Amino acid sequence: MRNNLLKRLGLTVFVLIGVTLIAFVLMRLGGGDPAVMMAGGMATKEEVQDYRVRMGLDQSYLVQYLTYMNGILHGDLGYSWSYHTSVGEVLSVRLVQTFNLTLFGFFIASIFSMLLGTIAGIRHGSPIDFVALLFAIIGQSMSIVWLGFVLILIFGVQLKWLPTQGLGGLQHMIMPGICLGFGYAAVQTRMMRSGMVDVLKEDYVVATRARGISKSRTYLVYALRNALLPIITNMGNQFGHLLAGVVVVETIFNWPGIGQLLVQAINMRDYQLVQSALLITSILLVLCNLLADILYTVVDPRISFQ
Amino acid sequence: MSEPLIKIEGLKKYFPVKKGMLHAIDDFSLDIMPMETVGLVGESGCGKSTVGNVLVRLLDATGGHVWFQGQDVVKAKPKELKEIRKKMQMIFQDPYSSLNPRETVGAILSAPYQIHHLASGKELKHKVTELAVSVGLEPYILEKFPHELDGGKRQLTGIARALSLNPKFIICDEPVSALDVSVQAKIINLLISMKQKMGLSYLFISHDLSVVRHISDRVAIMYLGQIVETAPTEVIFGNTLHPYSIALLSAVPQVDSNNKSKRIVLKGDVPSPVNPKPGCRFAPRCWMSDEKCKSETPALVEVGSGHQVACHFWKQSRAQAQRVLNGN
Amino acid sequence: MKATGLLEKQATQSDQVLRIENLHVEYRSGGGIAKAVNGVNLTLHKGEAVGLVGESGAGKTTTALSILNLLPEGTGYITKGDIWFNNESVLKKSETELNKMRGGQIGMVFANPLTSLNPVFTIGHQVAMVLMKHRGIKEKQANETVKQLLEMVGIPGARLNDYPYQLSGGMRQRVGIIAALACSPQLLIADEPTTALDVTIQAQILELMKKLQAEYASSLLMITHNLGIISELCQRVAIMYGGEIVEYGSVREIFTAPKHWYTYGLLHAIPKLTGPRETLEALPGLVANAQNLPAGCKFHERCSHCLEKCKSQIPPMFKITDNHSVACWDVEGQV
Amino acid sequence: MKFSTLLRKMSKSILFMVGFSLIVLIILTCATSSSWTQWSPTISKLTERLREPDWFANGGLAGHPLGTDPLGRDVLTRLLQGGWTSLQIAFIVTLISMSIGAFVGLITGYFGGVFDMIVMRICDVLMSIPNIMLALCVVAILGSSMFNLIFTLTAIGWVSTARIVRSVALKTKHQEFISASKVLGASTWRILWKEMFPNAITQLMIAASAYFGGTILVETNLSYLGMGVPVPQPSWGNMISDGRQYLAAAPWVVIAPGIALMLTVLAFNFMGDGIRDVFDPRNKN
Repeated sequence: MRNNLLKRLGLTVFVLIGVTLIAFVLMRLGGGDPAVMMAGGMATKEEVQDYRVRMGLDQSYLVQYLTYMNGILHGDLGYSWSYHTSVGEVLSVRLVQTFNLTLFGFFIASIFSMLLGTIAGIRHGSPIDFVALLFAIIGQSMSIVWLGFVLILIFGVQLKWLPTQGLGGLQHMIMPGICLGFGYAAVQTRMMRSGMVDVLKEDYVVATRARGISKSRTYLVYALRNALLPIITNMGNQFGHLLAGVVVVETIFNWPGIGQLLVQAINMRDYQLVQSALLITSILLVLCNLLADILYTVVDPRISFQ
Repeated sequence: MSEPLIKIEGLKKYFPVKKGMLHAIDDFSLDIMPMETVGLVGESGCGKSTVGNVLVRLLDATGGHVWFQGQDVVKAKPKELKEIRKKMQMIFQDPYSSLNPRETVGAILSAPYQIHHLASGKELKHKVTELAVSVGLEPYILEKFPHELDGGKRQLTGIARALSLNPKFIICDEPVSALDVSVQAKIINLLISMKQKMGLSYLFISHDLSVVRHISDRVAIMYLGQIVETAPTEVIFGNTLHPYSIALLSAVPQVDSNNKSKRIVLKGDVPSPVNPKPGCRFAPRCWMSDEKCKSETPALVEVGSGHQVACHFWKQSRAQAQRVLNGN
Repeated sequence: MKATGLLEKQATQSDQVLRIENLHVEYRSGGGIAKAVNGVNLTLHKGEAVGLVGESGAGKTTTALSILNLLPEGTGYITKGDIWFNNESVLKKSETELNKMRGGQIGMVFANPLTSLNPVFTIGHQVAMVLMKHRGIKEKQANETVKQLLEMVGIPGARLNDYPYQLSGGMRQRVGIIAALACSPQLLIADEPTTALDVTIQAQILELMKKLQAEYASSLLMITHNLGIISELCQRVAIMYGGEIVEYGSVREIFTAPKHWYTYGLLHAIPKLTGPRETLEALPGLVANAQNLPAGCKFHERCSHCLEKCKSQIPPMFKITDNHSVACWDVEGQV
Repeated sequence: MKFSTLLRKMSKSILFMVGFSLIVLIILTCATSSSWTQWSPTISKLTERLREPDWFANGGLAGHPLGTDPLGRDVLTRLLQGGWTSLQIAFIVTLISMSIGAFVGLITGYFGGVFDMIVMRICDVLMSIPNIMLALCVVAILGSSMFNLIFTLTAIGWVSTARIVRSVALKTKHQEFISASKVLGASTWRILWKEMFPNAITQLMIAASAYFGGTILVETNLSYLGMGVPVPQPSWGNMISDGRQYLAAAPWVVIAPGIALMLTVLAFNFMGDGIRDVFDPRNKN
């Protein structure tokens, strides 16, 4: 168990180094000189060169990368030239907002999908099962952008129930949260349903009932735990899709999180900000996968010994 | 006597596992004569299937030799191996997984001819039909997919595939254990008649003692990677000497309703042969083990014509067994 | 014959544990109907061990699940007949009563010990839950009993916190057995309990079952395709084919002088461990398919003694001796 | 499998039939639209801007059945031709990613070893950056063009396919029919191509139909973020995102492409669900 975890952590570090490399190389491939961007269109050649030196762009790529990595190891994510402050500062404010939104979407979607999926799985073939399947398949077919617009149109423009922009109370979170969690809920409902259907066919379910345990207890205590296993492993993966959706959803609802920041930073050619934003999201994603793995070993006793 | 068709000498196969080395086969020697059926019996995990896989080089041996018509299979190069495999085939245990679910029976049976460039076009079709009929499959089955057939027909397909290249030697790895009783008899009868018709030798791997007794000329009993006793069939079932063989035989429930015989029940489970200690591997479960058994590995000694036993106390075993049974 | 049947029923009703009457079971799915059980009659008395023999698809497991009223929901249906346990109809029991019966009065051991134990709960809990349910005791108390039970079947009591995958196949099946026997049920149903096990482990389990059945004095319904096991464990045996019992009687009589050609075929298809080696007689054709059963005797297509009558009329049970009856037109004249 | 069996199985799977016919219909309509629509998808006509849908009241295609957009272009025309763009992109991306993925998956799964390790670590890295973010960066840096879009989506897309095929290869590798093939003396190439690959086809096709739909959706997202198909060429993605400002005044501009897109993806998902019934020989009906 401990060895496994250490191995996973080692892999994680490797993956994150890979991410920094990709981010670094990507930003250097493109056209558009960040020094020119920073210095402004009116700047003279000398001023641009001055900016270039101050931003460290005159050095070789290797030195730039090593400097960047060195900074990360010391907790310094670099300096954002578009915000004129440290990347860490910009990101930490945004990260909280993204976190709020993602967790909110994740939780309502998880609870909803697990409930619906469980019921549909138990009542396999019934009308509610049909509804669940329909929801699952439509949910997977909908564009997040379009869903966002339609939500705004109905609840914001027509009914005027919910605010369509920016931060605020809980009501500000409802539409972006639903928009974010919709596709995820569809996938999880489907998995939960088929997981439940499969588990209920297992010998041990009949065996449990043959010992006199009531149907509801068998399903909800003894079968549910088994059906949850694949869901938990999938959660980590699905969280990745959720984070991907964040970029779009934050932009639609003008939610000042990391996703929106990333889009702005790319447009500004703010190298270090983009690199670090990518890195932070990857860390989030990788951590979630790790968490799902650990959770899995807790629920499934077989894993910890293998 | 003629030369053996297969000569296995000191064969070893170890697998690295977490806690060390798993000795799946250890110092395994066996000769198989032309036209002879040798039964290889043992419980799961004793290494009997590994023996089969090493013989056809699905696995590479850790040590030892396998001589097939004078050629060392263990050291054969890919080209030589391809030639050897024309004469040495295998029938698999699970008729569900031994046929590609994506191919029709016809395509499965054509493969050997295509691989060795023996036939094509009309001739191929003709040969495949002939082959199918020879094992008792109706030609219309060639159009079917494996899942459309019952277990018996699937196993017939597997047998036909093994016979396609006119081999001299076939390894049968539990060919009937997944089948229903009535189908099992059909497959066994086919294997026996094919042997006579084509002059085949079999290594018949099985855990079912009754089946092995029925089909084999000679039987080798395996425990944890080693042969503990080998003898002609009549001898081994009539005059069983190794304590494990005795226990194994007495464990089989028999239909004979008059004889509710008492049995020697072995304690505990079959241990796994990871980093085996010196001494007899059966000693921890043996009902007559001694200090000597724990320190000295018994060698396989000749105790009668063609009868070999690996036990320090083989002379006492039968009398001891009788005592245990009466005392029970 | 009917009259004697009735008399027999009244005379022995007091010590009857289980009576299956004209049981018919169908599986319906995707428009197809599989007639798994077609008119099974079977009676079990107190302390008696009866074997139920047949090849795959003969309807053995379906019969067992019907006794517990646990056929797969939405696909398995009992269409005719009834099952009486302690002279109460199992089919008319409420779910609460059924749950009391299952595990409390009838225990069941399943074929595959790996799949029939829940992989994510400890073995201790899976035995204890039976005790908690039927004895109404707390887990702590139950665990003490579980420890004793484990020790009884040769597993150290401390292993009650182990998970199924940590045990060997033989140990898992012992757990399955004590879970079934924990509440001293009157009837134990064992569905191929040793099929997945090695010969020497099978011997251990068989000895254990013999011992426990004697100790608990429960009746045993032993389902298997292995005639040797029946011969060792049971007094009476029912041979099933195509969802029907084709021959029924004492083990000794049926195995020495089988009257149904299917039983004869089965006995001659198995190689023996002793005696001369004879050529095996393979039964022609395939096991009857429950989705497409032949008319008349279900076995007639594979039978070497098939009469005209066999093709259209289902043979009734002919009584040969007090201890032996058979459903075959071929013996009609001999009775 | 015989063609007639295939047809019979197809016609028996309702899911597959619904999905498949819908896809054929959509593809045919979109592909031929340039020859029979009355308006130009790209030329703007400001006098006609933001006309409400007149649903065929004004002489069918001569009017604006689905209204006009902020630049006065006919929404229906743009919808059909934009659809063709989106479908083409999705098709090319899916085809290339599936081919690469299948090849890589088979090789890594069968041989294992160092190559497998390296490729799987690359997959790990690529999968630990949310794919839209990665695509966003790449397109932003390379500049937004059709080619760059396709390149980017392919570069990310092969990963999931490779994993699926690899897991099939790992599963079949130890099955007895592979051993049987080896014992018969089959070459590695034959084992990979004739024994293993056919067993991955069903999975591959399911993955392909899911990925086809997924690609259309990602294109929408990228378009919205300004990195999709460059204007004025219409695509469903940029049609939806362009309608953002006129959401209240002219909802049809957004709703029409959204529904078209949903129907298409839905059709692919239906087909994906039905594929198992049709292409798996184990399925009898």
